[in-house]
Amino acid sequence: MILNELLLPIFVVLITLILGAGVVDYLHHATSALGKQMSLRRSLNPLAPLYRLGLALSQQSVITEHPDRLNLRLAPALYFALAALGLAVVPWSADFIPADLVTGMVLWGAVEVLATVVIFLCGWSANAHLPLLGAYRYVSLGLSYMLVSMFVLIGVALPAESLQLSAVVESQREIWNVLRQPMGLPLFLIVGLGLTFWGPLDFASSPDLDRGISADQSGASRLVWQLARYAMLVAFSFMAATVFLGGWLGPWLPGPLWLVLKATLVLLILLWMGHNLPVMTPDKFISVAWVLLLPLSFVDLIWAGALALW
Amino acid sequence: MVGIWTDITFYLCAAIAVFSGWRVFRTDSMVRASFLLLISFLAVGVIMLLLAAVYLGTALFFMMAVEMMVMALFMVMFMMNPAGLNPMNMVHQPWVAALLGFAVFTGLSLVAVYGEFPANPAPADLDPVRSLGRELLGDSMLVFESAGIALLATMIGTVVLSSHRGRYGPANEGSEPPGLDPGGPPAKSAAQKQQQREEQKEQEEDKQDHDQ
Amino acid sequence: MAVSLWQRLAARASVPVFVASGKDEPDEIQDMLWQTGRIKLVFTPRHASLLVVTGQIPVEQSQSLAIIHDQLPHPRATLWCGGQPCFEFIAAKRAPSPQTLVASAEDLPQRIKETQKQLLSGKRQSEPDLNPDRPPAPWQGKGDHGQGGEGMMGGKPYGRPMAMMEADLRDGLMLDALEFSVGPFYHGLPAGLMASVSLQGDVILKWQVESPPFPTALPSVFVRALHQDTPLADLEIWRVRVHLQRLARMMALDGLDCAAVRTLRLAGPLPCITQAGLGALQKQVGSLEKHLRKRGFFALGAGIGELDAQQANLMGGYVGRACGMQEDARSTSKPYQALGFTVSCQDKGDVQSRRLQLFAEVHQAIALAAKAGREEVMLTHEEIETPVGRLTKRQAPKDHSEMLQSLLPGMEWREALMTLASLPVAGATREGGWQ
Amino acid sequence: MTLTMLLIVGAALIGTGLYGALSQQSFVMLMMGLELMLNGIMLYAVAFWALAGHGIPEGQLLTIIVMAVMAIEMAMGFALVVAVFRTSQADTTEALQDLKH
Repeated sequence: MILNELLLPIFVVLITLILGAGVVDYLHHATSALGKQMSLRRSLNPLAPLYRLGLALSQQSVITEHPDRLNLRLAPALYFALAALGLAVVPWSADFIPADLVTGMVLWGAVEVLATVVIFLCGWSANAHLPLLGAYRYVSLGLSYMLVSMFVLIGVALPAESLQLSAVVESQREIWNVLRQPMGLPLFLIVGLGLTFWGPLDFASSPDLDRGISADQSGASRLVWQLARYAMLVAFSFMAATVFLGGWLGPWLPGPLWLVLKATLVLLILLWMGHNLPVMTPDKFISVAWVLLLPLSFVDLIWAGALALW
Repeated sequence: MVGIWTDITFYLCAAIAVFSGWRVFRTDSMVRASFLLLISFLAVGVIMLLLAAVYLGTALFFMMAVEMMVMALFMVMFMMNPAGLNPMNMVHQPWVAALLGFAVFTGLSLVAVYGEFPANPAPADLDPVRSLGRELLGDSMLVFESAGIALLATMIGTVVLSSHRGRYGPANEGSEPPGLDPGGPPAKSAAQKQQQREEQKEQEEDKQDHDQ
Repeated sequence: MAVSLWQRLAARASVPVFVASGKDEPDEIQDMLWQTGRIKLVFTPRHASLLVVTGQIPVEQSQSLAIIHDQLPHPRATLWCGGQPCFEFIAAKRAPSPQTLVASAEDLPQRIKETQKQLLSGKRQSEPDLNPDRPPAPWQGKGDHGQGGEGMMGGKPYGRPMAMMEADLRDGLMLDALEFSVGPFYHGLPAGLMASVSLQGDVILKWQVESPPFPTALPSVFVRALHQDTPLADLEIWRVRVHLQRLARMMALDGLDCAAVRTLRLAGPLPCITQAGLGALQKQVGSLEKHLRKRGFFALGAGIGELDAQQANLMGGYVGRACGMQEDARSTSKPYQALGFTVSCQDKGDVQSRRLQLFAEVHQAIALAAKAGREEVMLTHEEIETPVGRLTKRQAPKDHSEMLQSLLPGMEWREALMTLASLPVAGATREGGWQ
Repeated sequence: MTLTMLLIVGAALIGTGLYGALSQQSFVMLMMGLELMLNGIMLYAVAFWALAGHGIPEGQLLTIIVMAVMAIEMAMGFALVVAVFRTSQADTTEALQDLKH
């Protein structure tokens, strides 16, 4: 009983995150190398993530001058733990849900916000100016898309009449939310970019700050942070696939496989955006977030509410 | 079996909540202080989950995370000791405060121990989230909505209070920084100091020219 | 110690390299490494395992380079390409490290890979620190609570002054300002530029230039055209090349790595391009521009880094033309007039119009090169329009870093770096120095 | 986990919060003290709701209201801090001598 109820879910979540992080690393570098028209054989080498792992582990892990050691060490672990928490509420099939919380959606919201705290801590605790700047910039911008995330998620909970993710999946049996609320997924993807500070919303570790919060990480400590960030991408993809693409629902194939396929699709979209869209300037993003995204998410919510009443 | 684990979790969370709540006022760094407070809130949130208040527990997580994040940002913007690099101690009347705090704790604990409360636990088949939702949008809608109106009023008030231009012009017109010591000369901003230095330099140069 | 499994795996990974560019060395080497497989250019020394120093580092910057060197995690090594090593006098008393000099840039990728292999297999020792590893000021205070000085603001606790409030440029609220210095090897700045910066959040309060950027070496073809007949097509092709390289750097700053590498690939082999190749190039540049336009590369620069007429006049070159000034040395020269050259302009003078102007000039230059190549036009003129400004026998394009002190304050950090990348701040020098 | 234990934990939080609110000089730290007291109060409300109030929905409602109060307290608090800071650059209670009279 304990095996099935406690160990199996933990095992599944951790394995998914770690394997998923490897897949993200592979896809990220492979698509980047293809975009740069590098040699095909080398850029598609399936062992490349292992080589990078080896490189990270054989480098020294540098410490900045007088950092806040506890938080510096803790932040990557916490970021990973948050990813695990977020993934835990995702249902894999009708009867396998690692943590079937009644308020799964609210928990995901909490994960998003706590991630902001953890990312800030990571940059702040290094006691160096570039990571600090990255952290501040991230927080001051991050708070502006959190609201969008809340409204979009409430919109998804409306047709399900529940905050439980298994109910949200059930509510998509006839029509997926991506069709029912056409604005939801694009808005949610933007939130995902912000949550993982990826691509156009990479404010925490942008190129102009010399990689911001990662600027003073090296070796193993950088590896752990990267792992956590990739894990968060994976968790987000699973969540997006669950709330907008019908989760494990689908014909012919078993449920979990459908879920993985849909999550991979979301992941590929995110990676594509990362390589092809320029990093926004903070100033422009603030205006876009408040003037465009927030009203759009209102419209999305009203749309969802009207449909639910009708 | 389940009961033991619940108890262990409860005592752990209670210890964390109180300990980190106390550490809030014992750390040099404002950022650390606000995150310690966050930990205290998170621990209370877990206790609420244990008490089957599922919605409240999880809502507390994200409410407090946002709040503490904003707090940390503000701290660093204003406070003289942003990163907690310099030890500092900014307290007044610590002993009176500690005594009062302890007295309140003792009083409330005595009430808790000796007071008589009805043992009337929530029914096992209660769906707390659903019942909360029905209450919020049913009988107590007025209360709930007035909380919403109050928040709206807060938003407007906040913007008015903190904006640069008040109703009668710039909000900081004619203001002067406080003294470093009580009654002492005001602390100057770096810009003012720079200006002062430059003026001094010019004066000296003038003097030199004069001498020559 | 036996070579661990990790090190064996690591030997097959891409080699992370940090490039520090010195004097008299165009960014050619950096651009070349960028396109090379199995080498990964990184932005910060912490992520690198090899330090590649290109060109000569002036003595006064060698201490900064030593700091960069010490930031590399072990195992690390330094490769010197095109300049003399400058660490000896810093590390004279410490254990001397093997100095690897690379004679030609072509060898560099190979040497980088070899050195990384040697490092990982333990055949080559990791280079020791050049500076002693101790904090710049003692980490202890002396006040009542260890705060360093007397009173709240007194002293320099732990070697760091208390943060002082400064008025926010935008709404006057007094907030903490963060002071630090960047350069001379910060990748977002032109090589050699050192500045002490005061930031409030993201906004730049003060930008003080400590040392100007190293002058960039002008391609010799422009200098030659001052004295002797030079094929006009060559001039224009070099213009395309320099412009594309500048654009690639802007793309990298915006996180568009793939597009940047594509651009460099177009620019790299340009000097030996054929007539037929020019037609294809025109198309490729067109599709690149379209790609970037769709992704918002140009729109991103709208309203950022606007220059007034005076500043634009001072800068001249494409910056002036992006500001709407009809000034171009080419319009006064006969061969250009014969080819039907007209000055193209933008009107706004912000980063967006500079990006557009660069692309417009690239297109124009390709067309001119094609036409001039067919007619084999030769050119000698006392005024040459180089990609970075006007060149005469007496005067090279000047250094404009002083202007940054008034231009950058008030901008956000990101906007400032975008502006910097779009301006030819560094002065120019002929290969081997300017007389 | 009995009601008594929950109430004692809540009392400890309130006591600590009171100590902080009274002893801290800086506005923001003072607000932290208030928040900690409200934290204890929320724990009280939930404890009574779950173990003494037969799970009546008003118990949860009370907690929601306390959360709203916290949000209001913090937003207004910070707005006041900014306003005070603009006019007199004060961020500690001692620096505000004018309010005494």
